[in-house]
Amino acid sequence: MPNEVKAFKPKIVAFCCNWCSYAGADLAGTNRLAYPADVKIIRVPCSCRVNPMFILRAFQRGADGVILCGCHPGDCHYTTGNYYARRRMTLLFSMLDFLGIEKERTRVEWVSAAEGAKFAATMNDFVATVTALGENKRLEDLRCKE
Amino acid sequence: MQKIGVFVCWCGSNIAQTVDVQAVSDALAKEPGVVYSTNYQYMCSEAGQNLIKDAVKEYGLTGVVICSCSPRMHEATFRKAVASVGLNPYMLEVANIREQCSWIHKDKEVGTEKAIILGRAAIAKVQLNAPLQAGESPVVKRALVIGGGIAGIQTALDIAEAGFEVDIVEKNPTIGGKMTQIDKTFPTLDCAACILTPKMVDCAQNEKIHIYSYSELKEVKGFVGNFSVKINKKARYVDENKCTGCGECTTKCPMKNVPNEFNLGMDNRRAIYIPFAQAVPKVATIDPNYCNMLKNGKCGLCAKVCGAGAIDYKQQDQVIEEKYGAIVVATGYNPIKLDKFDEFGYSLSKDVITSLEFERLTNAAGPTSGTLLRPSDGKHPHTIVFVQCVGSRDTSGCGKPYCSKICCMYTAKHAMLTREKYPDTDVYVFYIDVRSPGKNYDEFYRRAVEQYGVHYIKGMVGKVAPRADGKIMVQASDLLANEQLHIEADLVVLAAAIEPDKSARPLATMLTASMDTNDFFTEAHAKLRPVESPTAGIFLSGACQGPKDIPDTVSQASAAAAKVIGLLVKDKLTTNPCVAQSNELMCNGCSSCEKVCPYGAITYIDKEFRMPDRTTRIRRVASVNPAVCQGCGACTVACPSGAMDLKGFSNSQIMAEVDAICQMK
Amino acid sequence: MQGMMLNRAKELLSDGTVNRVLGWQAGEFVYDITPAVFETEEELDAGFVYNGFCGNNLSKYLVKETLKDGKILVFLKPCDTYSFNQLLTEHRIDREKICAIGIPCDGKTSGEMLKAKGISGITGISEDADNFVVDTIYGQTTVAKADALEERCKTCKSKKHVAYDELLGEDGEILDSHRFDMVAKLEAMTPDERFAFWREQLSKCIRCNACRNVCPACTCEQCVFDNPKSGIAQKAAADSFEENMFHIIRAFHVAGRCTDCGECSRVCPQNIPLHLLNRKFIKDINELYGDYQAGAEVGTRAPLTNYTQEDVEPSIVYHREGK
Amino acid sequence: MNTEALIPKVGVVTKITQETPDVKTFQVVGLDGKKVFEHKPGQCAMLSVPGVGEGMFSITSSPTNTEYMEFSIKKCGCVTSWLHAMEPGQQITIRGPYGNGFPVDTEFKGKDLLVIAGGIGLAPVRSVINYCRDKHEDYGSIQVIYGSRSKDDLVKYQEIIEEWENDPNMIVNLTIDREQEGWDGHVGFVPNYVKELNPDLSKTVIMCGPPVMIKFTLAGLKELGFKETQVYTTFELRMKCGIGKCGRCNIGNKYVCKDGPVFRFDQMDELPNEY
Amino acid sequence: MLKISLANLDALFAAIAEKEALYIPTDKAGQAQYMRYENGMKMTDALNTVRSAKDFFFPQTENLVNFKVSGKTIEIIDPRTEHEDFVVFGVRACDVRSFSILDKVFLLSDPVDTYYENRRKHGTIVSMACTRPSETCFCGSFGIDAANPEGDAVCWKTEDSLYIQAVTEKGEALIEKIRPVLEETDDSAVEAQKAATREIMGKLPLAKFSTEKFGGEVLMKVFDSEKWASLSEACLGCGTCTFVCPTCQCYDIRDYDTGHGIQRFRCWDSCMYSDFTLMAHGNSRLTQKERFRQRFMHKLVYFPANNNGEYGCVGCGRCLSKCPISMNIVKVAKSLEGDL
Repeated sequence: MPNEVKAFKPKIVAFCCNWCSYAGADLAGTNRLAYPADVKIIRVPCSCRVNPMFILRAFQRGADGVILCGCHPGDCHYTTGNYYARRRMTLLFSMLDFLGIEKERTRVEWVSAAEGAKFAATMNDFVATVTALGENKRLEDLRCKE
Repeated sequence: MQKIGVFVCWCGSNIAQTVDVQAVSDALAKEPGVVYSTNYQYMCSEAGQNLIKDAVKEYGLTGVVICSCSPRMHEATFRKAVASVGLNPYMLEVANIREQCSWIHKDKEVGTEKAIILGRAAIAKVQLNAPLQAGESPVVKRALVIGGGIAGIQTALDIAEAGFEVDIVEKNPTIGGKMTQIDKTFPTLDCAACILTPKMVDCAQNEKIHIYSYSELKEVKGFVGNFSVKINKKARYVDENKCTGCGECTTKCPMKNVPNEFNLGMDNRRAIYIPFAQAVPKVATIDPNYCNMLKNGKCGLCAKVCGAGAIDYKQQDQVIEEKYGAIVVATGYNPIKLDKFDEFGYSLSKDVITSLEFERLTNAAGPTSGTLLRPSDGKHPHTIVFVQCVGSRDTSGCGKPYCSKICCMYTAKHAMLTREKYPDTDVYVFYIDVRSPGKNYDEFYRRAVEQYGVHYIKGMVGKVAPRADGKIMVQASDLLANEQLHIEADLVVLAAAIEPDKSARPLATMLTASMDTNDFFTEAHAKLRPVESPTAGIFLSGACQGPKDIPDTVSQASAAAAKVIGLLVKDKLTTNPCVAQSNELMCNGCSSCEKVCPYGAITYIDKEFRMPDRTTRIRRVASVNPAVCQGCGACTVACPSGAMDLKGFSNSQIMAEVDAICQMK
Repeated sequence: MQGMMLNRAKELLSDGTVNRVLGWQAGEFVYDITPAVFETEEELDAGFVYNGFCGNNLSKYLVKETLKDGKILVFLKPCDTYSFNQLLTEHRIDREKICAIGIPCDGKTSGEMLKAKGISGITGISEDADNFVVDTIYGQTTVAKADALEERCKTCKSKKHVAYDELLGEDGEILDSHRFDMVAKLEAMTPDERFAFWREQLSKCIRCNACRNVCPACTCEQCVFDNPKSGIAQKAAADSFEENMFHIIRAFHVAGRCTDCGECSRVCPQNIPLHLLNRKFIKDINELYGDYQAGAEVGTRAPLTNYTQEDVEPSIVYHREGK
Repeated sequence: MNTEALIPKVGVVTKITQETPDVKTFQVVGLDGKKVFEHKPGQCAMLSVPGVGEGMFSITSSPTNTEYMEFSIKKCGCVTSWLHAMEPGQQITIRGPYGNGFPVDTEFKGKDLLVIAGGIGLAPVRSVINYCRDKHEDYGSIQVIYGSRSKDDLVKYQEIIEEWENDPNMIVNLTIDREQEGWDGHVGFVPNYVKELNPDLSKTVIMCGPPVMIKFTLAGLKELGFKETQVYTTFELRMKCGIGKCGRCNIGNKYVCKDGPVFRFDQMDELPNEY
Repeated sequence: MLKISLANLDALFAAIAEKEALYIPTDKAGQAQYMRYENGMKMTDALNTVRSAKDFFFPQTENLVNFKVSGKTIEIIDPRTEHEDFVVFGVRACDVRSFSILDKVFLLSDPVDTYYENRRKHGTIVSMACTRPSETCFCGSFGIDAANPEGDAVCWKTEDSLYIQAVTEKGEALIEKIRPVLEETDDSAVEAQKAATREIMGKLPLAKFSTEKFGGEVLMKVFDSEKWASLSEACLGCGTCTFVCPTCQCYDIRDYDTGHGIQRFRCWDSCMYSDFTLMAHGNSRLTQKERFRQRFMHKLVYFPANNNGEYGCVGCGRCLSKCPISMNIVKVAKSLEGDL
């Protein structure tokens, strides 16, 4: 395919809490619910473990979208972790938006261990959204591009 | 730089079908630090595990990456395997290439590429792994139960039964709690005292149980397995060891007009009193607010009549220090105050009473010796109106937003008992919904309606107005008949909402246990850990966790006891090694981490530091108790200086994974 | 005011209440004031000054000063008192070693502000109630104070002191300052416009760290950006990403703790309106979690170390058009 | 001088010897198998692990070694940890040589030398010792007083006992800080041992070791009657960019990278005590 | 002497920009900064740019060398390409002098810094005489004539015209290229302006300021002064002074892993930073006092000691206006000179 432009494949980093969302992702796998391979999951103990630094780091290193999944509010394995994560991410995303960075590149979704289908659907939707946005150019580190 | 071995599992065909396992192990062999890389049909099988063990030994591996199914499946298996050949189990990471790769992708090229990236991320993480040791902390084989109601009693008895020492701290002069005030219990209608008092006696007689009555908690320090508690034993001015409970003093005391809290102020007791006949411990207590001797130094009659010489006006509060391995909170509930509910006329008429007062009016040990008489004139009431949900399910802000759960059933009980004893009495019950789930509960309620002819009316009472002639006008709407009702009642009984005891909140602060906005203690998990607080070593028993009836309370009390026994039976606790750690050199002592810790695992210490210019400086720094920390990581993000990090999921490890995933290759 | 302050400082020094005075020292040109610690009355007489150019927030110096022996007198303008409380909340300063005197402030300006008005060659400045009269080698110019004030003073949030041991002059009120107007204006732009705005501003950053080092909320023993082990340490913004990263993370680390004292923007040699990042967080916090003013009281729980079960979801960011 | 001062060359680590629990000696050659550059005793080279960083190390081998360069490196930071984790055959980068080196061809000529070293401080002076041994006709006797925490912490122990101690031109005095099984030599700290040995005042002293050792040994030497003009030391740990431009290495107006790292103590008298 | 009317300045810029990359000081994002010239860009009226012109030769970050690592092997790649010729227009006398100070470090002291040399070789400096110096100016203290700056070519801006004159061969070559847009004139207007500027310079508050008491001969005396403690007391340890300074040239070398190779880059560093001297042996300047002292010792004592009495300062006044706490070389020198 000489002249065909290579289709844009976004890089998506998904932080999943160990107790709900990672298990939800496992369930999606067990049920063979497909979502694009562009999504790579990083296991964290709780959504509250995710430091804004990690999200920026992902964008720096070439991610086109970052999604954080945790237990539903009220169901946190550690009782309150996702409440803090919720505030932190709300403010961080709002700040990124304030700086003119596409807010659709970041997302928080609560996925329980039973919601394999929701996990797959969320990832499909997120990949579609980010694909539509195209390459992340506003929060990239040019040195990391080849 | 680690020496890393990579082991790619085929999982039969589960992985191998959509991931080219050979390509994965070949690609990962080229990663920095990888000295051995292979693939095998079933890594989790004994042969697979041996393959790993042999490689660890042969290549002197310092890190292992398994590309296989979810770590939730076999991480523990593999960790155990590498530990058996001397590698620290936390030097192993699992790349999930089954659930999160081969099972969801159909294209082998795509699956293989992703598997390689996931493998790289795991390798990048292992590079930064450090050997972790699960810590150990000793367990003090003694439990503390806070609150001596039926919940506390049951928990204490069960723990003692298992052979462990238990102390009960009860703020009142006797244990027994609310249940002592109740007449009969639904749905079986057996007498509360008959089933409770033997348990109270059991407590008193059980040599493993020590009761600190008339005592409160003053300070709690320490953590699971090793709490140090200070208990303030209030002066009761009677030597417990000498008092025989004969009651002579309580009949001679000249201060006769002290409202009797046991009967909810509906009759009086003396300044020296024993709350009720079956009190445990059965010893007298002097009420310092009323005792003339304590207030003015005049009288001393009780000392004179006491044959045992137990009266001691000089007695002081006594602070007892004790160590415990586990603490059970069983602080119970109280009906809410009804002063905000003037529409029900509670403060306007003596004949508008709460359900608990109704219990006392029907109890043989109550102010009327069990005959149902109107408090105002002592006459038999002929029309009684029961009002449900007073202050429950109330979002107006005056009451409580939740359902108090027990009111439907006890109101049915009251209505039924009234009709049974006084068939000439008309009984109306106004309700929003009747909630009667539970074994034999709905049958019980239906009996009240069907057999005993209680008038159940779906509707809210709008106004309760006492009339000069002693009647009480109840205005209400019947929602089903869609009509306004005006009932001339002789007695109105309000099913007041229940709320956690006021002592709960300061107690929660002391215990660093979390509470919800209604001051009920929060459980560690609403479904799976209902009798544990998120704070390790703190357990919940009874209504302090949420409204409960007696059967529920007792089952939860026993459940909490089982959890406590499970803890106390251990000699040592193994702690989760993936816990937060504060780098004292960088810590600012700002308290951000402490505020977000759900477990109270972070404390502050003043520590002396040598400064670069060779001076010393004392700084406040955070210190994490690894026995208490559960490793959620909330603190690591709250910490602006990055002093707080989480072992096993450190900032650098997670960023290395991010880098590996995003890396262009 | 300067006279009153000087007298009070001397009294407290001579009666032994304090052994040092933290204040401002006159410089070469009226406007170049330096924070200074005075130990004797002579030193005070020689250099102590308080005028319209004493913009420095002195509260952060207390972090190192209260490590020393003895009690220090500090003069705090209303907005400085918020920083002071916040430092107390975070246990960064020792209240016992401080005698805090609240002093009134009717807004500050700086040499830079005057120069931005085209004034150059300044040889002297005098001030009356409403104006600065500036003598220059090129002639005399009069500038209305209201016009010359630092941005943070034009949108002053409070003339009220929230902490002090004693107060000189009258206490003021909390003001309805319109301080979020510029944030709102940016919010109303399109993302592309916002991106262009911030790129233009942040690309000026030279990573001198003045914003961080002056910030009373940035009192970390070691900043993550200076710590090679943090993984995000950087010395110079080698790429536009790092410019963004530094300022986002810095603003995030002080979110809920920033009292909006505006020192970051005042000291930025490149005139980047850094306070807008902090104000964005403050505005969001106020709108999403209820009004919160860091430093208004000691011991409050910062919004990011707090939560309610009913908090909004992060997805609100997608729906808040223009916010 | 290398015209591209900041661009290194590739070096290959051909052999790694564990000297002590935390010191390894690395043999380095260029890609062509030859020495990457020539140097003088006491000069340094900048080694680096790309991605980790650069580090300045004194060249331990003598210039008379025509085959390779050697670096004895103690594990103490990022770069050194990576070096310690390496296997032979690994490539690193190398640039240099840097610094003035010891004045072996001028002031040391014909002199009796007294080399005092502590711990890893042997690394920079070993090159002088071996240089002077190889050109013994140009120098007088060499006395080495070398101490370490324990026997196991003596760097190049094999070479010392097998070669130096058997060199008729050398006197070797070893000492360790604390008694140890299997050690029948001297026990005690270097400064005291120097005083006990009471070396001849005519000797030229070369000293390298931890700052405390330097401080007390210098005082001891002065007590014995040595002049500061007789005593040399090296400050190579103060070198950063290697070329005297990055702005860190100055002690007063002297730049360690260019004017040093070898200084005679009388030169230090004129400089601020910022070292 | 050549001139062009100010109304025609665009033509001059366009003529230069056609041949070489042209940078002029312009107003951007609220302040004067050097920008690559684009059509229609106007020169700023500000006295000087906030950042000095040193960036052109010693940029804040520059990639020194790249590495490709695979397995045990390393490939070294010099990332440099031939630097394009460029013209920096409108450099003030102080900043022009700073280049000769930087030259002493990077070119005249062994080994030559080839990165700097490369840029220096390709850059042509067109300086601009000052007419309206500020109270913070004290270039005169270092023998710099703001009315008649150095540079490859010099400009004077009067009310209506810009006068330009070549000084070096490079300058002549440049003017040759743009000769068509210029017209010949006498130098009377320029001389008049020079006289006027010199008169103003004489009236500046710092006109009498001198650092002549400082130098290598008083090294220990200055170093040991007790005043450093109080002078440095309020110092925030930020790098503002060093980064706006046209002569500060300390740098750090760091590695960055891009994920597909290593970039070794050089970036500005500041002796005011607490970790500046954190090296293998520990930190040799532990307190802010020592770091603060180092900066001023370097400018006033060490640099002249090593460079025939030339100070490491050009009197541009940037640190005077930009220091967050208004502590600067003038205050330091005035405070210390009493001890000398």
